[in-house]
Amino acid sequence: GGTTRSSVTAAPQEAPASSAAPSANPDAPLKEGIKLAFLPKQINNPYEVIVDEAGIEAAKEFKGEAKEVGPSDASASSQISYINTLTQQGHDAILIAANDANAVCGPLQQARAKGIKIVSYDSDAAPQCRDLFINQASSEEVGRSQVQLLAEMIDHKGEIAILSATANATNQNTWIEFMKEELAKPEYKDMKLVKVAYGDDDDQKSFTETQGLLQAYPDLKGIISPTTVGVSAAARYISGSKYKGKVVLTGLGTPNQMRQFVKDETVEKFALWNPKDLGYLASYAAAALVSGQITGAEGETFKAGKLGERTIGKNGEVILGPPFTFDASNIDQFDF
Amino acid sequence: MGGLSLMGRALRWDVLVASLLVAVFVAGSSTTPGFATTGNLSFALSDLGEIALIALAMTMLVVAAEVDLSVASVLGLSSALVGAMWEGGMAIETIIPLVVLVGAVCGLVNGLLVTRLGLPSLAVTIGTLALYRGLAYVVLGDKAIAQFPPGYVALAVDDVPGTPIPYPIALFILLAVIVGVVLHATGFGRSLYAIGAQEQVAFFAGVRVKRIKLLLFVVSGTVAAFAGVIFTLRYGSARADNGLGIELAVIAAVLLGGVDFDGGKGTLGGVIAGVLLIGLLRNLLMLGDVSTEIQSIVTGLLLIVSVLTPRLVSLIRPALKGTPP
Amino acid sequence: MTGPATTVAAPPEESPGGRSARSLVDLVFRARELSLVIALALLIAVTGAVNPNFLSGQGIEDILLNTAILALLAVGQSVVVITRNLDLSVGSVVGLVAFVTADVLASGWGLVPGVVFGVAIGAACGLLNGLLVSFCRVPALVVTLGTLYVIQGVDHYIAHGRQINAVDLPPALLSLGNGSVLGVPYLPLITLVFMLLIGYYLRSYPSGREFYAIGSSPEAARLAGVPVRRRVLTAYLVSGCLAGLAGVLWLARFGTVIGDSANGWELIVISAVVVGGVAITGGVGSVYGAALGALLLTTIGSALVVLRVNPFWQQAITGALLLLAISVDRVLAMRVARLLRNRSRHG
Amino acid sequence: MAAPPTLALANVSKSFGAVRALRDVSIELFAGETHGLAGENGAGKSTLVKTLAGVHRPDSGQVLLGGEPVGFAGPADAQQAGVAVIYQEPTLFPDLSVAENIFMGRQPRRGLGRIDRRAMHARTRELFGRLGVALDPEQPSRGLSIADQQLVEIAKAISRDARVLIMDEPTAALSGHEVTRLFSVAEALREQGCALLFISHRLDEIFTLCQRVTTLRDGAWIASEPVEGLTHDDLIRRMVGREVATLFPKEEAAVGEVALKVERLTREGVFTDVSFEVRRGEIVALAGLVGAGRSEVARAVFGIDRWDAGSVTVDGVTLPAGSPTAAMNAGLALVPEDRRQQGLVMDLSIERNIGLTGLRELRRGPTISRRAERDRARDWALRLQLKFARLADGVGVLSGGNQQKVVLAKWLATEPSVLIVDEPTRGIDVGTKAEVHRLLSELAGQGIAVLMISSELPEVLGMADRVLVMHEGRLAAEIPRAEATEESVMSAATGRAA
Ligand SMILES: Nc1ncnc2c1ncn2[C@@H]1O[C@H](COP(=O)(O)OP(=O)(O)OP(=O)(O)O)[C@@H](O)[C@H]1O
Ligand SMILES: Nc1ncnc2c1ncn2[C@@H]1O[C@H](COP(=O)(O)OP(=O)(O)OP(=O)(O)O)[C@@H](O)[C@H]1O
Ligand SMILES: [Mg+2]
Ligand SMILES: [Mg+2]
Repeated sequence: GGTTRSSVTAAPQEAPASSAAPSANPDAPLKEGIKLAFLPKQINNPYEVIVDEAGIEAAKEFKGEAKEVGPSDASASSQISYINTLTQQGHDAILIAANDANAVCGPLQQARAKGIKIVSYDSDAAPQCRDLFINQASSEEVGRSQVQLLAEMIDHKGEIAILSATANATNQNTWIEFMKEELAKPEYKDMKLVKVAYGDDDDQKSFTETQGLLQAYPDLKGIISPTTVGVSAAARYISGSKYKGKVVLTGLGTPNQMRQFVKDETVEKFALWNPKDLGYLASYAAAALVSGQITGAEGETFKAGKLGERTIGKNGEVILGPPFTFDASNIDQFDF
Repeated sequence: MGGLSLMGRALRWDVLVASLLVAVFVAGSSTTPGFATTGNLSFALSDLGEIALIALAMTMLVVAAEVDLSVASVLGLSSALVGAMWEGGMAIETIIPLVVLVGAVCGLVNGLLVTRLGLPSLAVTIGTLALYRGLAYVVLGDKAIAQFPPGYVALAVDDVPGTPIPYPIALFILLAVIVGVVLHATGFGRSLYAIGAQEQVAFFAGVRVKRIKLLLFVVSGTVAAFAGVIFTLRYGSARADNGLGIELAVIAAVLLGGVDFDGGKGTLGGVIAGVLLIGLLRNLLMLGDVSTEIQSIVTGLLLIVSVLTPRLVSLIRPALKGTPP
Repeated sequence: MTGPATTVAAPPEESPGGRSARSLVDLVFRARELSLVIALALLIAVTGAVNPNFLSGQGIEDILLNTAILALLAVGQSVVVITRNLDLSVGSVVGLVAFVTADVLASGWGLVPGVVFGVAIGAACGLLNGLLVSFCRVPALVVTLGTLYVIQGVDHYIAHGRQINAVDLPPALLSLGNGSVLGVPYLPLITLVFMLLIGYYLRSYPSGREFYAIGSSPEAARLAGVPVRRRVLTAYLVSGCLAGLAGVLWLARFGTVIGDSANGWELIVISAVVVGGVAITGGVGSVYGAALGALLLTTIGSALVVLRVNPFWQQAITGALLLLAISVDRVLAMRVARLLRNRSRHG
Repeated sequence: MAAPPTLALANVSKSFGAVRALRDVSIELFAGETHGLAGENGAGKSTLVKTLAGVHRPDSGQVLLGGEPVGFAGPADAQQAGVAVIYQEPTLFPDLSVAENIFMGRQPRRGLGRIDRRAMHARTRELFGRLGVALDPEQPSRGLSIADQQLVEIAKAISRDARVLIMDEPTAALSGHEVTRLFSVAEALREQGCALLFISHRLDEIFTLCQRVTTLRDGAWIASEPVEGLTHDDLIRRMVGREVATLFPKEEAAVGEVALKVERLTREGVFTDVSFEVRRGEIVALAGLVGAGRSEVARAVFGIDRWDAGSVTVDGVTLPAGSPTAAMNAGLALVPEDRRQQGLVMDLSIERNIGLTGLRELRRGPTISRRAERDRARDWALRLQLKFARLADGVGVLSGGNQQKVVLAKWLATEPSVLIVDEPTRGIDVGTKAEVHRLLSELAGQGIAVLMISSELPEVLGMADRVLVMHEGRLAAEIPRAEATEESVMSAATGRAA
C-alpha cells in the first residue's frame, strides 16, 4: 500500500490558477506604471544580465518600471526566497529563468494566487505554474540545428561530444534530447556521440572538462557546447592547445565572447539568438498579460514593440525566432 | 585567560546576538512593509527550516570540538535517494525511514573514521562532503524528480493550523527544547563540554569519549538526512545538487551563536538566536531590495562584529585584564 | 627478579632507544611526502597505461597548469594552518583579485602595475584577516568565514554580471598564463619558486621555526618570547599575497573572468593541505606536502576524466580517494608510533 | 653586599580580578647567591616569578634590574635582560624536537642566518650530559613523561647561561638522583656568579641549596633571612602562620582482604610481568626512578592504556582492558600525575570539575541537580582546605597546589574502594601535604586500598605499609615497611638489588 508515484499521478493535476481568469481583450491598451521583476538564474551570469537589461529598457518604452534581482548561485532554493519576496512586494509580473522547473512551482502558484502574472524565459518552469514561456528558439530547432551545424563542418563523420552546463539545467537537457534524436537519423550514421560532459556553467570547470574530453577521446572530431560559458571556455582551451584546427567546436555563444576565436580560426561557426530581443519580448509579453491583452491561451496575439506582432503557441510558448548563425563574415556586426 | 572571562564572554556573546535579533525585528517591522506579515515571517522561518535543524546537531558536535562539513552533502544524497526511490514507485512511507537510515550510516562512517582512526573531523568530513555529494549524483544523475504526494508536501510547507509556524519549524522547536535540556542540564551535556575543552581529562574521568562522539556524528547524519526529506518535499523537487554549500551557512549560524570552534563553550540559545538573526536579516534585506552582494557583505560583517565586540569589550574592561596579551 | 630487560638497560650517555626512535620519526615525516609521491606515481602509471595521451606533452602540461594555482593557494594556506589557524577567505580573494585586476588592465593599466595592484589587494585582505586574528584575538574560523562572505560580496558587487574577455587584456599577461620556457609552462615554475622559498624559510630559519612553535603550543610560544602576533599576522599576509598572485595567474590562465572565479575553492585548498599531511591542529607538516597534495588532487581529477569515468562517479571517487589518502597516512603513523614505543624500551 | 641586586622587586602588588596574588612584595636576588622562596599554595610564588619574568606587569611597584627600574613588556624583554625561567608547569612544543624546544628563538646559526642543526644537537647532548639525562635531542617532545618534560625545561633554562635563573618547583616531578644532578648544576652556576631563585615545597631542598630564603603568605611578604640558623619549624611557622602537625601520620589500620590484584600485567615496550596485590586498609607505595614505568602501570590498571597480557581484579571483579568506565564502576579511582593534561578541565569551574566524576550520582531524573553538584564540590573543597573565591570560578586561575587539591577532591568524591594516586603531593605545600597524608591514611583506616606512586622517598617511607620498587618497567623488589630504608629502596630502583 502506501503513497506511491502511480497513486499520486493517477490523481488529477490541479488546474492552473489562471484558467479561471477572464477572457482576453486584444484591444486593451498597455497599462502604465506596470511593475515588472526579472529573476535570472544567477545575477552574475553575463548572458542573463544582457537579457534582463534589454527587458528593463523595453519596460521604459511602455512606461513600466522593471528591476532585476536574483541569487549569486544558480540554485533553485535561493531563487525561491526571491519569488516569495517579490510576491510580498506585490509586483504585477515576475519574469523568471527557472533554475528548476518544479522547485519554483509552489511559490509561483502562490504569487499567481495573488494575481501576479508569471512569465518564464530562457529556462522554463513547469507549464501549470506560469502564464507564458518566452522561448529563445524552439528547443527542437536549437537541438537539431546544432547537430546539423557541426555535421556539415566535419562532413558527417567521426566521434563527437557535448559540453553542457549543469547536469540539471532543464533547457540544456531538452536540447541534448533533440540532438540525440537528430543524430539517430541515417545521415549521421558515421557520427558517434561519445560523451556528455558537464562544465556547470563555470568557466574554469568547463575549461578543464574540455581538456579531459580531448585527452580521453583522442579521435574526437567535434564538440557541441550549447552554453555561452562552456563554448567560450572550450574555445579558449583549444585555441591554446595542440588540438587547434584538429577539433571542430560549435555551440551557443555570444559574439563578444567568441569574436577572438572566430578570428583566430579556432571556431568557424556558432549560433545564438539575440539575447536582447529575448528580454525585450519577455518584457512586452508580461505587460500584455498584465494589461489583459492576453491570458496565455494558445492562439492569442500581442504586439511586442519593434518585434511586431507575436502569437502564443501551444502550451503557452512564444518563440523568439530561429537561432542565428555567426561566422567570420558577420560577427563584427554584433555587439553583445 | 581565566575561565571567568571566558564564560563571561560566551554569555555576553549570545546575549549580544539575541539583542541584535530583536533590534533587526523591530527595525524591520517599523521600516519595511510586508516584513512583519505572518505570510512573510512564516515563509522566512520555513526557509530556515533545514539550516536550523542541522544547526542543532552541529552545535553539539562543535561543543565537543568536532565538526561535520558533510551535512549538506548528506542532505543532497537523501534528496537524491528520495527522488530515485519515488520514481521507482516505492511508497513514501517506506522511503522516508530508509533515507533517514542511510543518513545515520553516513554519520556512522564519519564517526568511525574520526573515533577509530583518530583523524581530525574537519579533514574527514571534507572528504565525505565530496563522497556523499558524489553518491547523490551517482544515484540521481542529472534528473530532477517531482510530483510528490500533496499530503506530504503540505506537511513540509503548511503552517500548523492557527499559527504562523510551519510544521518543520514546529519540529525544530520541539527538538531545540530537547537538545537544550540535553546540552545544558544532563550528564551527557556536561561530558560534551568536558570533551570539547579537554578530551583527555574527560577520558580519565570515565567519560566514554569515543562512543559519545560516534553518537554525535550519527545524530548529525540522521538529522541532515531528515532535513533532506523536508527540503525535497518543500521544494517538490528531488535533485542531486539540493542544499549545495549550506554547510557554511550552518557553521556561520553556529559560530554567530557564540559556540567556540575549539569546543567546550557556547549555548544553544545563542545558536538559535544566530540562526534566526541570519535568516530574518536576509529576508529583511531582500524585501528592502538590497542586492545579493550587499547581503553577503552584511552577513560577513555580522559574523566578524559578533566575535569582535565581546573581545574589544573584554580587552577594555579592566576587571577582566589578566595576563597581558 | 631481574629479567632480560635489565640487561639491555641503556647507559645515560647515549640512548640507542632514542636513535632508532628518531630514524623512525624521520621516516614518518618523510613518509608523509613519500606516500603522496608513491600514490601519485601509481595513479599516473595506471592512467598512462590505459591512455597514453595522459602522458603526452599536452597531458602533462595541462596537469601542471591545472595544479599551479591550487598548489600556490595550498602553500599559502599551509603556512596559516601550521600556526594553528585557518584562512577560509582564499577562494573569495582569488575571485576578487582576478576580476579587479582584469578590470584595471582592461582599462589600460600596464601589465606590471596591474599585477602589483592585484597582489596588493590580496595582501590587504590577508592583512585584514591577520589583524583581526592576531591583534583582536578572535577565532580564525569565524573571522575568515566572515571575510569570505564580505570579499565575495565586494567581488560580485564590482563585477555585477560583467564579463571581461581575453581580447581586452594585454597579450603579455595571457602569454604568461599559457607560455612556457624550455617546454615548462610559467605558472608551475612560479608556484615552484614560491614553494621552495617558503619551504626553505620555514625549515631553516629561526623565525621560520617559530611558526611551528606557535602552532604546536601558542601559550608555550608566548612564554618562550616568540612574537606570536607578528608571526600569525605574517602567516595571513603570506596567504593573502599568494592568494592575490593566484588571482592574477588565474586571470592570465583563463583570460575570461566573471565575478565568481574560484568560488568555493576554500574547501578544495584545505583538502589539498590536509592530504599533504599538514595537521589541521597546527605545528606539523610542510608546504612541500601541501603542494604535493594539490598535485595529487588535480591529477586524480584529470585521471578520472581521461579514464572515461562516468562524470557522475568522479566526485564520489575523488572523495573516497581523499579519505583513503588521509586514512593510510594515519594508519602508517600509528604503526610507527607503536614501534617507537617498543624501541624506546628494548632499544 | 655593596653591589646592587642583579634582579629585584620593590613593593610590587598584583591582583587578578578579586584575587590579590601579591601585596607590596619586595625581593632581592644577588649574583652568586641562591635565594629560596617558600609559601603555601596560592601564596603568590608563581605570580612573583611571572612578574620577574615579564609575563605579568605589576599593578604597582617596580622591577629593578641591576638597581635600575625596568618595565618588561613581555617574556622576550626579560630573556633579553638575561633572565631565564623554569615555569611551574612545563611549557614545551610537543611537535618539535627536544633540541628545538631548548633553543627556540636562539638556534645556533650558520651562513645567511640559517639554523645550524648539527651544532644545535651537539649542544643539546652536551647539556643533557651535564644533567645526566638520557634523551635524544632529535626526538619530538610529545609523549615525554612529565618528569622528562621537566628535565627538558631545566636544560632550556641553563642553556641560556643567564645572569638570573628562576626555578619554580623544578624538582616537583623529579626523584632522587635527578635532583642531586640539578643541584650540582645549580651550584656550578652560582659559583659562576649567577643569581638564582629556587621554589620548592620540599623544605630540606631549600635548606640544602639556598643561602637566603623569602617567605610569602597569602600574597604578603613575611620575611627574607639567611638560611643558616633557621629551622624547619621556623620556616613552616612563617609560611603557615601556625604550628603544623608532624608529617606522615600513617596510623596502623586493620588490613583486610585483597581489594586490587594485578597479575603478570604487561604492556609491550613499557612494562613487563608486573604482579602485586593491595589489601583494604593498606597503603602500598610504588617507588622507582623517573621513567621506570610507574605511571604507565597505573594508567593501564585504570584502563587508560590497554595492556597486552595479564589481568586486573578489583574486589574479585576482573576488569576488561582499556576501559576507565569499567574500572570506575568496579570502585577504582586514579589521581593522575599530570593535572593540566589529565586532571582538570582548565576552562570549567571548580564545581563542574569535581562533578565530572559523578555525573551518574548527580542525576535527579534525567537531568543533573546543580544543588547536588555544588554540595559535592563545597563539601570536598572544605575538607581539603581549598583556597578559592567562588566554586563557579574556573580552575585555571587556581594556584598549582590548589589545582592539585581539586583533582584529589574530584576523585575522592567517587568514594572509591581502591585509590591510585600518582604523585599526589606534587607541588603541594607542607601544610596541605600533611593534610593529604592524614587524608590518605584516614581513607586507608576506612578500609580503602591505596596505591601511591611517589618520587619522594621520605613520603614513600613515611606512608607505605609496603613499598613496591620498579626498575626498567619491571617490579624489582617488594619491601615491607620494616625493612624499607632509603638504601634498600634506591638500590632496588637503580637495579642494584639482587
Ligand atoms: N592568571 C590568573 N588569574 C587569576 N588568578 C590567578 C592567576 N594566576 C594566579 N592567580 C591567583 O593568585 C594566587 C597566587 O597564585 P600562585 O600561582 O602565585 O600561587 P603559588 O604560590 O605559586 O602556589 P603553588 O605553590 O600552589 O604553585 C592564587 O590565589 C591564584 O588563584
Ligand atoms: N603520555 C605518554 N606518552 C608516551 N610515553 C610516555 C607517556 N608518559 C610517559 N611516557 C614514557 O613512559 C616511560 C614511563 O613514564 P612514567 O611517567 O610512567 O614513568 P614514572 O615511573 O611514572 O616516572 P614519573 O611518573 O616520575 O614521570 C617514560 O619513558 C616516559 O617517557
Ligand atoms: Mg606556583
Ligand atoms: Mg609518573
